[in-house]
Amino acid sequence: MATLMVPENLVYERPHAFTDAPTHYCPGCTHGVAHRLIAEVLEEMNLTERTIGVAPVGCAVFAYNYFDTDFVEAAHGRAPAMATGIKRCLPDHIVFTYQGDGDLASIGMGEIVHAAARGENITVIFINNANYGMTGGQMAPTTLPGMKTTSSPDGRDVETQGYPIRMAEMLATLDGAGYVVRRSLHDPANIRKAKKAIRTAFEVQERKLGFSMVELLSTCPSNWNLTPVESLKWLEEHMIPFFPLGDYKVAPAIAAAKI
Amino acid sequence: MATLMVPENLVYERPHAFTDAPTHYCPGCTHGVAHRLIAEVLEEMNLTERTIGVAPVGCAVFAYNYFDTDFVEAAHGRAPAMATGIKRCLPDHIVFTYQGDGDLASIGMGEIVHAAARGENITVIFINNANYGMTGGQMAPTTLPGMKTTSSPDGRDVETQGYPIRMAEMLATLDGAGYVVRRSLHDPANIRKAKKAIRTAFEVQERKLGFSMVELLSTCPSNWNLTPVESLKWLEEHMIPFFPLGDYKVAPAIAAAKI
Amino acid sequence: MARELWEGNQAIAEAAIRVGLEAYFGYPITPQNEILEWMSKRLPELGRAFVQAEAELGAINMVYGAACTGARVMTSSSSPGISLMMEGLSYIAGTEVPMVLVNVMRGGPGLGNIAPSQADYNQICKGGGHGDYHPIVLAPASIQEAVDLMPVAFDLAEKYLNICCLLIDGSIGQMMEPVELPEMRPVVRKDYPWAVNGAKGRPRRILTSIYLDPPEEEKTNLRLLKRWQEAQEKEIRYKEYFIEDAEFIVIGFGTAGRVALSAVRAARAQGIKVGLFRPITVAPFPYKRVAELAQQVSAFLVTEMNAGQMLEDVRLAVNGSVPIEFYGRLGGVVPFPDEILSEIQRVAKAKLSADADPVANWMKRMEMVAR
Amino acid sequence: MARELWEGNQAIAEAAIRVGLEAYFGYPITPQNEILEWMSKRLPELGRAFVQAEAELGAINMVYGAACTGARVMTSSSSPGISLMMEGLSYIAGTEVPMVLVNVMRGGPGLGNIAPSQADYNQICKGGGHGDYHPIVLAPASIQEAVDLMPVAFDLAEKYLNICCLLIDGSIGQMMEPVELPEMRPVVRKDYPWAVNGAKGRPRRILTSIYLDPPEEEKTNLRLLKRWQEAQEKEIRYKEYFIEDAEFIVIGFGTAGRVALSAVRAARAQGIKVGLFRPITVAPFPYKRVAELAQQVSAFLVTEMNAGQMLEDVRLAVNGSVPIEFYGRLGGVVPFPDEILSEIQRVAKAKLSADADPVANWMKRMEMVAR
Amino acid sequence: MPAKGTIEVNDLYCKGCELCVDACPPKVLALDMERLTPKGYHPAHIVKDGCTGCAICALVCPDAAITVYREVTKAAAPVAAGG
Amino acid sequence: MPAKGTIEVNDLYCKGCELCVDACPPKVLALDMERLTPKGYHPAHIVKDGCTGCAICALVCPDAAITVYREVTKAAAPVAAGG
Amino acid sequence: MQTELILSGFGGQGIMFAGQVLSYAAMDVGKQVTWIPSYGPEMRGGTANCTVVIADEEIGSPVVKNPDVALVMNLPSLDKYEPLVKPGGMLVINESMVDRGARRDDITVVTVPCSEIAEEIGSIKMANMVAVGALLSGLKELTVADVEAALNAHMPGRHKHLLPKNIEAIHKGYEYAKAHTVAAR
Amino acid sequence: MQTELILSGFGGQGIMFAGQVLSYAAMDVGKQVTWIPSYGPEMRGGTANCTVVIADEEIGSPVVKNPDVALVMNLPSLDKYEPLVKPGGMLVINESMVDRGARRDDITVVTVPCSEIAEEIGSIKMANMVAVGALLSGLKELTVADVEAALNAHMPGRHKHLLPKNIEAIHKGYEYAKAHTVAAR
Ligand SMILES: Cc1ncc(C[n+]2csc(CCOP(=O)(O)OP(=O)(O)O)c2C)c(N)n1
Ligand SMILES: Cc1ncc(C[n+]2csc(CCOP(=O)(O)OP(=O)(O)O)c2C)c(N)n1
Ligand code: SF4
Ligand code: SF4
Ligand code: SF4
Ligand code: SF4
Repeated sequence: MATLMVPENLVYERPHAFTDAPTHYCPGCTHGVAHRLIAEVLEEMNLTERTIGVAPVGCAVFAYNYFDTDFVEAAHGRAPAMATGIKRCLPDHIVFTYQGDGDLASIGMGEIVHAAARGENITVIFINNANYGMTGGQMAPTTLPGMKTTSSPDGRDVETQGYPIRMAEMLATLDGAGYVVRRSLHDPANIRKAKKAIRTAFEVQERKLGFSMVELLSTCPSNWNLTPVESLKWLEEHMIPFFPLGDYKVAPAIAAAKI
Repeated sequence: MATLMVPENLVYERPHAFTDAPTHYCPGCTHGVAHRLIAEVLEEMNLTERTIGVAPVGCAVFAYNYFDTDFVEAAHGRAPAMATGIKRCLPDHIVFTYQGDGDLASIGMGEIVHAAARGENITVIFINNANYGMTGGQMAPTTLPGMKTTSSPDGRDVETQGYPIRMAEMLATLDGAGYVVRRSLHDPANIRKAKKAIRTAFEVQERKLGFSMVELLSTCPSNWNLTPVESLKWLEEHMIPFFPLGDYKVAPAIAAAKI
Repeated sequence: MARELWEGNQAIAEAAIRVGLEAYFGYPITPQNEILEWMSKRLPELGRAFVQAEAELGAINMVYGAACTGARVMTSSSSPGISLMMEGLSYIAGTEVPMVLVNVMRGGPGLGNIAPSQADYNQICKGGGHGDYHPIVLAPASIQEAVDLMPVAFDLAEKYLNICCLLIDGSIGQMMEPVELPEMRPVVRKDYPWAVNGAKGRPRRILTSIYLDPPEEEKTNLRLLKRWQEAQEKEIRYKEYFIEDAEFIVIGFGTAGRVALSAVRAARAQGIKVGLFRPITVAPFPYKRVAELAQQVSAFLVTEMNAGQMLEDVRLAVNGSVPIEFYGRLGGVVPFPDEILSEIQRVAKAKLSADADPVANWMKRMEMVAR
Repeated sequence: MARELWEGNQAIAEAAIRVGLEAYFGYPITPQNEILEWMSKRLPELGRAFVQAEAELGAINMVYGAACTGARVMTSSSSPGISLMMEGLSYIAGTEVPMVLVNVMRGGPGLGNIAPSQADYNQICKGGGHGDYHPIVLAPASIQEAVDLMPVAFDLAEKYLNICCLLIDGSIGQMMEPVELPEMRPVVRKDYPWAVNGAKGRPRRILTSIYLDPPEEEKTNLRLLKRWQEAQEKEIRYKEYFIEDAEFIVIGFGTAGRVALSAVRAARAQGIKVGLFRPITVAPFPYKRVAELAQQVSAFLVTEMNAGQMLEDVRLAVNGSVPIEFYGRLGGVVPFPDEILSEIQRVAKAKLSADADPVANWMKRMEMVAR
Repeated sequence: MPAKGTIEVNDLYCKGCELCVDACPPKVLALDMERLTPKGYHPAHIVKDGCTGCAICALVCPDAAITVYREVTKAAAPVAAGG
Repeated sequence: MPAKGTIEVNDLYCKGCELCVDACPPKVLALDMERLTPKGYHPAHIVKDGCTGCAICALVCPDAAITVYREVTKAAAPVAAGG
Repeated sequence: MQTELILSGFGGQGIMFAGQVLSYAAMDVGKQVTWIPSYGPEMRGGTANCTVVIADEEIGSPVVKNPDVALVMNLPSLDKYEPLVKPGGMLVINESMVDRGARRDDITVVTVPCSEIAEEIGSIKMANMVAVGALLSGLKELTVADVEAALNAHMPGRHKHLLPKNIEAIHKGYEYAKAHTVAAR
Repeated sequence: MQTELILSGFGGQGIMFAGQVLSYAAMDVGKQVTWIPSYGPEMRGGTANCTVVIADEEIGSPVVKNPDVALVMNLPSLDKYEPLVKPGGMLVINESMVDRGARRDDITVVTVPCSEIAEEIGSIKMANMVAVGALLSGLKELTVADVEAALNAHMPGRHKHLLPKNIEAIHKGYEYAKAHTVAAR
């Protein structure tokens, strides 16, 4: 075999846009897949030297350790505001936020809606794993009806705890939103589609076409109490029906740009 | 004439759900019309003794002086959260918020979206007058593109200041929202429709059918620098095309209830 | 009731429930998630109100609304989440409605870490929100004390129409100790003369924090101040150890205070005549008692898990009459008893001046430790 | 440059622009709307960044982001809006990036009113956000002073990698005075060794306030404290009037200080040997200088538009050596010079004790005024 | 033949905004330039015959300053109440 | 005839989550129960012939632990890169 | 030396601008000056007033309880400020809006029909400038010429066309006042 | 009288539970006790340890630098805590996970193959209880009987079926330790 392992046969290697640091994510958590796709896109588009990432408060709080780009750590939910401040001072740089569903859809609702309404020229990678991972699996705005979490121990009761929020659909209603889509990380085909969407989102920003967001359905094996493989199945069977994959907003200018 | 002025000929009088206090609103401001419609509905539905109003921060900050019901004054934008706290402790009482567009759509975005997503059984009266009245006519999330305000002195530039937000349309995407409509206060026919909608919204709450919001297009003669009469025309000609009137969410249960 | 082994956060939540908590509104944050999680299980099964708010901002304003109805209500959070409540707390204080707040402090500033800290003392005691107001702040040092203070907190909040804060840290929140919990009491919604609950058979009521006319606002401020003065006279709580024959005294609250107890015992074992003063109400602060003690002793050693925040209250109380030394650990570091012991030994020997700056001297020593 | 008649808020905004402000993020609130409105006109026409944020919470976090790029950035608000910034301010302090904050204080707590007040002193000077950090706080008493302090504020923020706050009230914000503004300077984006602006030709940079390992967080806290000590030694500013032969001294900052000046002049005209000490840096507070003055005089009279917040700093400085009296107005009431004059006359005659509680005595007098 | 009606404008509330004047179908209303209300406004009043008591003025009045009378059966009343 | 490939799993990153094992089309991967990584996980490795170098394992690996080689023209490479 | 003026009237009577005109003039003659507005608790309409302090040295309080000069444009203002003027001070009353005379005789009182005079000039809006002229008749610190110069120097371009009328109004007010001043006993 | 114990190992080795069992027992025999966890900076996996303080009077610090007793379930824990045990104190080592012996001879050392013994009983999960038994062999404050009683009294119903195995493990650990204790010199 060893003879195979020669440069000219190389078809895939760890992205150079990554640092050498191993992630702190739980085994099989697809946060890691999302990270890898972003790193691949940054590398392919040659953006590492002028990209500034904004890490959330959530399991991805240490995202800044893994990408070989400048990074800042935002307050919980405020990444879009922080990204706005950066982008307005560095208009020709690429600024992206990476946020979980508690961060973006719960405490950060005001900031994300207004960043989208302003057509803020930033890219948002939104990880929807249906719960609060870092703090121990509490209910998130994306937690499915009836789903048990540490703060909905008898299953989310929509009567008293409300209904899940479909962020992509909601933000798509805003004129300022340029590119808003939902993808999933549960199998190879969808991972490829997810990467395409991430690439498009960064292209949109590069061409100053406005606010772009890719919502990614992601797993949380640790808090779902499932194995990584079971988690992918659960995501496919339970999350996708409630959070349909698709393009919710592709502004004419973007469609025209044929990215 | 005087002979006409006898009780049996009375066809309209100041609602009893009002206190005697004259309002502090500018002459011709339709905040007053909205107040009057709410008072008429509370009186007709006999709710004054078990209603708690939540006043916003905005020109309606003193709303509590005008309604003959219990009232609280919320922090800027937090009326839906405060109403939630009240409703959860007094589930059989009627709780409504009265909010301007800066209060509800700007600083209060997180609270209103989540109150709607929770299907919080409260009624929201949302006054959209396309600017911040109380603080002197600054730009609001509802300020029209190109519209001059004291914080968009050269007219709202959508490139840097973003696009207006259509709250009714956006909240209608939430499963928790029961009844979400937009009406206008610019002429007698529309004022009648507005009142019907307000009545429906309170009926929805009374029957515990979930979150209800009536968005009302309203005038701000003082900051628009128009006469009250001109203001009504401006509203009709400029606001309605951008903020179409209509029913954006009427949950099946509500339609069924034939309110 | 029998003693049971309880985790601090859960014991505090259960104690609140048993003394009549009607509604809880909160948002997850380490190290106090167990409070919210306990509430999410217990309150619904008891038919009481639990809402996981969209954020601390929402939570405190839900509490505000609930408090206006006269319901027993509380929220809990940790440092960053508490900072988000400052506007709401100022409104609640200005509206003169009662509520209980639990702050399980963690290392800061900023996102910091989730380790035990005491660096939010000034925030809650001196002025986190805008305007002149003073929450009542209780600083228990053990789970049993926290549990016993829970009914006290509600009673004080309701008596003084004020915020009452239980100020603890992650170590008290997450450790376990044997605890005796109060009996389950029935919930009674008091019909306060100020509560908004429907203007039926009475004139309507308004609860607000606006007083557009400054003289009216001034009257309100004075009303708040008078209540505060009354609390200062009537509600002071503290615990003293080995005070009678003490030649100097260690002062620390909460966890720093209980760590100091171990050190003081060890020092006593070595024949050092040192005492311990542990304030339980840190606001109002026991100024009078500390001033009295200043007459008896030759010096104070203040120890905190912050850079000397309560220290200023001790200095105000001592008012220059005797020297004060300081030892603090920062950013989530909990001191070991032996660190405080060596400070005690140092103070026992050192020649001290009442004009020296305790913080500056401590900083010099910290640098020598050069960590 | 020629003197022009400027409104305070507009003068402050224009001064910031002329000394190189690159970005402003804010949200409307009375009595400081004129700052935001001025920025909304001027910054776009100069090709600089202006964003009316969705709220103060958004504004401070936009500032946070902008500050991380090394841009000169500021925001402004008034009391309730400032309370909403507390979490963000703690993050900014913990991340060690520079920014300028303007608080045009109004009457509180809660929604209160829009009249001039000084009741947010503790909030910004003692601890509004969580954790141990100390913003630098400048309290000008006139528009010219505010304008002259604007470049100082940016320089201090950048020198100490800290928040620098201009603490004024609605009367300074909305009055007009003849002012000389600085010349328009070109904008220069400094390439700070910490700024995130793209990892081109250099190792990547990270700006964060997390230090999960408590000892690391402790080091950070100590680093902040060291800078704070340096600022305490180097940056103290104050203004003294009639000090040389003063037998006692009035201390007041900002508007209360300038109102006191009229009273002190009137008292001097009556032959009363009184001086005025007006701190300009209220944080760091001029403890040393006040302690020196305590050696010269027989008493101090502290006057504030709050319930005695700076008073505690004066007490810490005086440390019991001479009596301190207090006179405050609350909730948006601005004292007239004659009120302070009669206090001066009272203090000139009264027999005072250094152990008396200045606030308690003042409250008694306020009640006699029985408004 | 049109119904006969009249209105009463309460000086305590009227702010002279003219919305009723503009809305009145038979155009029988105008501001009274002779009088000032306690708050210093010229209040609306009827200037000629023809008021039908349709209550449109009351419907548009932001200050609930108008009381409307009409010499007919109450049947038509609800119109005014807008219900 | 299928392309010939192989993979290299980096012990520094592999957490033994088994996603690659599950995703591998020819099912040639398994966790190595004999070995522990420095972080204490059983890493994935090739257990039988048949690896086509399709890079599916690398595509699903959350920890970018896999390097893939393939004895064919680079043409097919982009597939792996997902572009 | 310090002189304190309070100008008061309804919102819309141009009181704020009148105060600013005096402030500009004071600044231009090299004095220290502060202008500070205060609006009634009613956010709109209601009474408005401003305080102007003119001095040679650093000005302390911009607000004063007992002004040297009070200009009152309506009755509520007269009722409020007449009692507050310093003994020996001056009170300027806009006769057009006030149906009673002054009650104090220990202050100089100038009663001027500002609105009527303004209408003569052809613009009721000039009543405030007439009042300024009347006020100048008793003000040592500033001359009519100073104020004229200030108007010239600082009136925004788009209003320059109003300059002549403003100046005429000031003169008319000044002359009328000289002829109708009742000095303090 | 106060005794301080530190129990340390990998997350998942049942260290926290072991500490709690001792705490329950101490509580039931009427002592004061504190149990406090501390997790490594790594939020998950990594080493976990807890400190148990057993005393007759109000307990001060729940954390200690130099424990009387240390139970180490893996090598990193041994390296970290062996040097910290008080002279004359006791160190319990889980031989199964540690490839070196103790280096100090001024403390009592008990080396127990917890995992192997647990597997004999038929459940590797019982290694922590074996360790508890071993620890009890040198602890004056608590007897095996005390701990048995505590398990009986406090083990949640759904786990009651594990009771016999737990108790067996404790006994096995205790006996093995009695036979393999190297007393301090
Ligand atoms: C103001 C504030 N509130 C709460 C927290 C605690 N907290 C940290 S992460 C988090 C939620 C994380 O969930 P999510 O955003 O869904 O990301 P995930 O961990 O699932 O990837 C919370 C509530 C905080 N750090 N700051
Ligand atoms: C936290 C906070 N920020 C800002 C303000 C200032 N403020 C008062 S009302 C208002 C907006 C009012 O506009 P809107 O909600 O549209 O109501 P309107 O006055 O137009 O009826 C603002 C920004 C405040 N009081 N509190
Ligand atoms: S907790 Fe969940 S989301 Fe967080 S790293 Fe683990 S698996 Fe991923
Ligand atoms: S400012 Fe505008 S919204 Fe406010 S009362 Fe006046 S007209 Fe109405
Ligand atoms: S609409 Fe009402 S307020 Fe307006 S003029 Fe007519 S009566 Fe008066
Ligand atoms: S997917 Fe990656 S981390 Fe998971 S087992 Fe395979 S190589 Fe290891």
